[in-house]
Amino acid sequence: MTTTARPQEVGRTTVETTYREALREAIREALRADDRVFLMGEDVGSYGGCFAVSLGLLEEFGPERIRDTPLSESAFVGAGIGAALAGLRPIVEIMTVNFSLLALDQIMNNAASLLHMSGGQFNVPLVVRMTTGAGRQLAAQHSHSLEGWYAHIPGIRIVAPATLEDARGMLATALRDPDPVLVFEHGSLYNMKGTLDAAAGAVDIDRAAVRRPGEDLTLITYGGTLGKALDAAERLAADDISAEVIDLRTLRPLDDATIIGSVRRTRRAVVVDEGWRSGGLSAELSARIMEQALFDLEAPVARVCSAEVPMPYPRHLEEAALPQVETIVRAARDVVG
Amino acid sequence: MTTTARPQEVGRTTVETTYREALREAIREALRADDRVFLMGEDVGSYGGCFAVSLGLLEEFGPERIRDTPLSESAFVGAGIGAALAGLRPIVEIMTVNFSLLALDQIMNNAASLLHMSGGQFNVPLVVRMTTGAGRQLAAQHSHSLEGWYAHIPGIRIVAPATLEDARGMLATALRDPDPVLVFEHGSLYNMKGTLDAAAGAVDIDRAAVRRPGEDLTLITYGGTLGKALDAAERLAADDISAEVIDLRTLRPLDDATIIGSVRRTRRAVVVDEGWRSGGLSAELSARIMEQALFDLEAPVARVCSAEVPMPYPRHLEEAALPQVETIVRAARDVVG
Amino acid sequence: MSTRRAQEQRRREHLTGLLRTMLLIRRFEEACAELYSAARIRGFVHLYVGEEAVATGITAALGRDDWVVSTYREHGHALARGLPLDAVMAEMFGRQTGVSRGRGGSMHLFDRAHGFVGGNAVVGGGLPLAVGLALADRMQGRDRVTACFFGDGAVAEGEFHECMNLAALWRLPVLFCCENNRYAMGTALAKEHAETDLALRASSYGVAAWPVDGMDVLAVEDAARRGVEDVRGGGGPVFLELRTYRYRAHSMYDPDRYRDKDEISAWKEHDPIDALCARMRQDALLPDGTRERLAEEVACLVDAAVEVAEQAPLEPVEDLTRFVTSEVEPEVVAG
Amino acid sequence: MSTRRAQEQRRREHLTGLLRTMLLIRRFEEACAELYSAARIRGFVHLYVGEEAVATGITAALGRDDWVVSTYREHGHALARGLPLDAVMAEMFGRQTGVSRGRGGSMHLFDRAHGFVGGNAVVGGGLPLAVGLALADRMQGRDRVTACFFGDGAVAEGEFHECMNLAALWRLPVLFCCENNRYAMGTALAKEHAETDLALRASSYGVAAWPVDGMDVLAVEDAARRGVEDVRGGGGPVFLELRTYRYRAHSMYDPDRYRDKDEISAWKEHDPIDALCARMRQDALLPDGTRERLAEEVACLVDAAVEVAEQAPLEPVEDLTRFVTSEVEPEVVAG
Ligand SMILES: Cc1ncc(C[n+]2csc(CCOP(=O)(O)OP(=O)(O)O)c2C)c(N)n1
Ligand SMILES: Cc1ncc(C[n+]2csc(CCOP(=O)(O)OP(=O)(O)O)c2C)c(N)n1
Ligand SMILES: [Mg+2]
Ligand SMILES: [Mg+2]
Repeated sequence: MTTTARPQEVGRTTVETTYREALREAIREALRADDRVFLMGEDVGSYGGCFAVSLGLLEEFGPERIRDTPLSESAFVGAGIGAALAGLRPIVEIMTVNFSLLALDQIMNNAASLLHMSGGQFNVPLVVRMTTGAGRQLAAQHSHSLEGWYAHIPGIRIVAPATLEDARGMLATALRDPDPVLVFEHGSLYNMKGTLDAAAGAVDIDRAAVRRPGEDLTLITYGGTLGKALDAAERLAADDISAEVIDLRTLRPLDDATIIGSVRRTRRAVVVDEGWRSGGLSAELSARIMEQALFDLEAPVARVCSAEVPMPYPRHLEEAALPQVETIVRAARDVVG
Repeated sequence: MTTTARPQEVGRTTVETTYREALREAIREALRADDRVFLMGEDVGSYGGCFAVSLGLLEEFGPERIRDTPLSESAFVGAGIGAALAGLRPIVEIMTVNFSLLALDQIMNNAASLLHMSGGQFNVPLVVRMTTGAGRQLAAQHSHSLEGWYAHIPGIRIVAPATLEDARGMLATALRDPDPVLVFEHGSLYNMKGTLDAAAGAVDIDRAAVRRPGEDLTLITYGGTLGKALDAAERLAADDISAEVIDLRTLRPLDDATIIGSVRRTRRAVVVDEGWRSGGLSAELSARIMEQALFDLEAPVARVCSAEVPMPYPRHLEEAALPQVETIVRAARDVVG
Repeated sequence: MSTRRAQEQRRREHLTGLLRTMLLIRRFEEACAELYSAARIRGFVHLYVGEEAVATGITAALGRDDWVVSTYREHGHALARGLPLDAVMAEMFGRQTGVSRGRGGSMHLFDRAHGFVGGNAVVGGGLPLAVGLALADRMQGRDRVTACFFGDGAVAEGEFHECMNLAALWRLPVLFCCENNRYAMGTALAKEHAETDLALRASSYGVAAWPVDGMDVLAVEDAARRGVEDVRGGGGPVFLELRTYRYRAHSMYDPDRYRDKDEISAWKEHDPIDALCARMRQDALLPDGTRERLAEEVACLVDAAVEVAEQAPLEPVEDLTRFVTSEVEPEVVAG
Repeated sequence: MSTRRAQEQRRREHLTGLLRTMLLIRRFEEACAELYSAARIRGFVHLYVGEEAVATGITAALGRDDWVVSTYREHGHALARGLPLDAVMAEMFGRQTGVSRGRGGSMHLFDRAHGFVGGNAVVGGGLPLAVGLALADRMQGRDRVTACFFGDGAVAEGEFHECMNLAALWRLPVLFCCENNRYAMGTALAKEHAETDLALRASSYGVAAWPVDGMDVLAVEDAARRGVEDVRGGGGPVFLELRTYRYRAHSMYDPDRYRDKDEISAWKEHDPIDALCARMRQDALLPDGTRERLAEEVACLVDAAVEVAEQAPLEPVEDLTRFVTSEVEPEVVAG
């Protein structure tokens, strides 16, 4: 279990903040601490970041280190790889995961492969941030949740901050990683408010976190659906169903120990993820649980994912397409039987 | 069970051919039958196709219908989409799956999404062919097996011919599909020799095929690893283990009926796929079997996949990275216990 | 004499039509801004206010069968192309009566009957479609033109390069309509491009290319007619750099911090609607009150469209996964 | 007088060095062809025979600390850059002693000690890396140059466009070395590009660009020196179109059906090695027998390299998944 899950100790000073501000503080801290670090992407500078994450950083760090790029995803992601090879610590922002497909060749064939192809000579200490997820009626081309799909690629680490602590702390750890790290920020979390330890800083990015302990089943999720899973657990508690909620935090590599350990205890699991169902991350989790805990299971591992459809614009259809508290509760009740 | 699995009936005339020639015949037949059909891609013309599949077609059909393109994967795949929208039936060849990443935005955000985004007005009758797979010492950037990964995308059909019948027959059916079909040809199969019904033609692309019936376990695979699975079944038969071998043929949508039906009978399954293990197609199959047949299983569904490494060049390392007859046999013995 | 009057009459009708189209677009966009602020429509909404002359002038030069490929800033293109106002507005509300059955929303307007192929929200993503549509027309011997709209920012994307080369190499009937409004979101032209003369850049592919005053609807229409004539005549693609400006923020989501207000007001001095009116008055083609009458007329239509849209039905939830694959049966091909 | 002799002496040594490098590359490539035909090396192997003057002339103008970004046709670049012959040959055999521990093979030669950043086998894929390397040098105030090799075919890829614009926009120290050998696999230049004057195309980004006789090593070296000087001096990127020709098929896999033999022999008339020898003889800088002596010398070295390589160890199978992630510990950064 990770430090980010620790209970607030009494007497500690905390600050009111948002997910967006926590991300910004993390970037600011990294820029101040290490002059090899710079932020590069479309509209990170004078616009302030398409979701205002980097607002104000241009004024503090100037256009060299808060570097606006033209619309050229493949070139500036690849340039981030090259700059990392040459000793810098780039943070490349791709506005949203939907556009990252244009840079996928650079991510898979260079960032993830250079170390191996070169026999260990060229590691790529690159961090790529992007917004992911649906839920804001942005329709088919702006609503993908592909982080679980990216987790198929060897040679990169995938993290998905779901809490203020992780929004604040994952970047520093990612920047210390000698290899590429992709950070997926869910678009519906930017305005999430809460309190954060005033001294909050780097967090581990190796372990999943148990966000709520429980006995009767394990809800496994991450990122944008953690809140829904916790709400579902609350609802289930009302019917005396005790659900443990695991926040994966890092989608590659997966923390089998925490996941399997929990399911061995609860003997039931529901995986919740906002990606399309077939071939999504939930399938991998289901397969691992089958391989490592089949005979502990009282019921099949259930998957609550998005409908396999390019996301429609209207709210009622989008809500029907996405995992919801109700659908999680229903799936949990079914596996508990 | 599909027609391609039918036993050779006596008295039927057959021809000696190869996987490559069967693919070529299918393209030739389509070009002759329907003048809306054309082939477009890098070096499909004067070079004869990078793996000689289209050799000779330029001479027969001319440069308009056997259309060489510049190195512009995104543009010519997107142009295929546009041509399909305007009433043609393009066959777009991407030399190999490794380069298809450059066209992924067009595939996911246009080919797979236009029908839905337009409320049903614009379907995309496009066929995209590409070579996939490892095994020829082509190293990290030329050895991907991403067909299972592509199967995550709603709105496209994924097929993988593993036999001469399917190499000969899948294209015609794909061309009749009103929606995009991606055809993955495994690079190690092009020289596969065999006999083919002289009258061989269109085959169904909805159902998986049982390539070898058996009782004790089900080996589920497709494409380049079908041969290895059949060899493994042969080896297992020697120890009185009767393995049923299923060729998925179509990776999206999956034919659950055939897969689950078999596993319900055999109560044991090993999924073999050349993609990276985590988040690959095997995980989806494992998850579906868990969901639909958990209580019929005598053992966890096993996965035999590629090692999670950018493919190394040396033969001994590549062989160690890929599924092999031995590893399939070992996995099968383990699940049979 | 009477022929001269007839001509004048035709000219008046034509210019009045252009004016009405621009007024309709502007009113539609203003309504969208209000509706968005009132949270009655959602998603990303990109307005076209200030750029009306471009869509209006280009589409005026197109024929019924021609194709139009557009972007996420396409309300103006759609209305100028003649897509039914009620169906376009219904799309903003995500209603079944919308041009895309409400599944697309503001960024994904489609209409096969008008050859309107979207509504593409990945910058540059529409260009390959345009090349393919044109390729099909060329291969099938149709003399259609494909008009493809995209912005100055799209010119930096690799797809622009690949598509310019392909269209020029194969001499395809594409009219590339680059809406240079000087910004890609918050990024000014000079921070997007090493060479900011976009017509010059386009001509390096061996494509006829020239800049056009995108605030003057008559200049746009004239350039478009010449371009369409070349393209349809088999002369290969033509690239028009339409110099224009968006008065409003990039999207309803954009706080617009990156430009100073003087720049915006300076451009408003060249408002395309005012400019056309001035021109028409000069030529005595705009009787007093006409502009006001037309403005009122389109305002009523837009208000009515809003009302109809809000009453219109939604797609049933059970139909969520419709249109992922086609409902028609696979066709049976001879042979 | 004696200074003149000293100069002449230096010149002789320099030209002899260039000649030796070209002979080494050619011999290495011929050996690879034999080894591939004998199935002693595998994978895709792309030979450089005929293009030796390009790698030799460009690298002659680079400094020790400069970066080189290359393609899958990079044996010549690697050898000219000074990567150890034995280690390059061992890579062909997939041995642990290879420059990339044998994991890369022919298409993926890497050597950090020589600033040789691969060995990129996705056409155009190396260009963004070059832009990034140059960006890092610029931001860190180093006066390094990044030489980036790519072919005429790569110019059609979107990444070329994005990278030319980015490098020009940010005035980055990149020397773009376009090896125009007139074919992309089997596709002739005129079928790849609407505008076949590639230097002209490059200049449309506001980049200094000119064509160079890629069969004349002295012309290449001279152009490279001028280019490197501009680039290092902060003048922004330079693009050299190096007009050359490959004598052999695209890869050992290619039956070479798409060009006629006369074209090949016509180009062989301008063989870069013969041309340099003629020039040296003319200037009395090539004593009789020198070429033969050098040819024999490099042949012995290549044969020796083959022998060593075949004896060299393979990576242990247990190490299959090494180098997927780094073995070093995450660094601890102050603060
Ligand atoms: C590939 C891609 N990258 C980024 C975005 C986000 N985005 C949407 S519009 C836009 C600016 C486009 O500018 P321009 O092409 O000039 O068109 P304009 O909005 O000015 O009409 C950006 C960056 C996107 N939709 N697609
Ligand atoms: C993106 C991509 N598409 C296709 C290929 C297959 N391919 C390898 S080399 C080549 C031709 C490249 O031609 P050019 O850039 O002129 O370099 P040359 O081989 O002539 O040196 C092609 C099509 C590839 N490796 N990468
Ligand atoms: Mg713009
Ligand atoms: Mg070439």
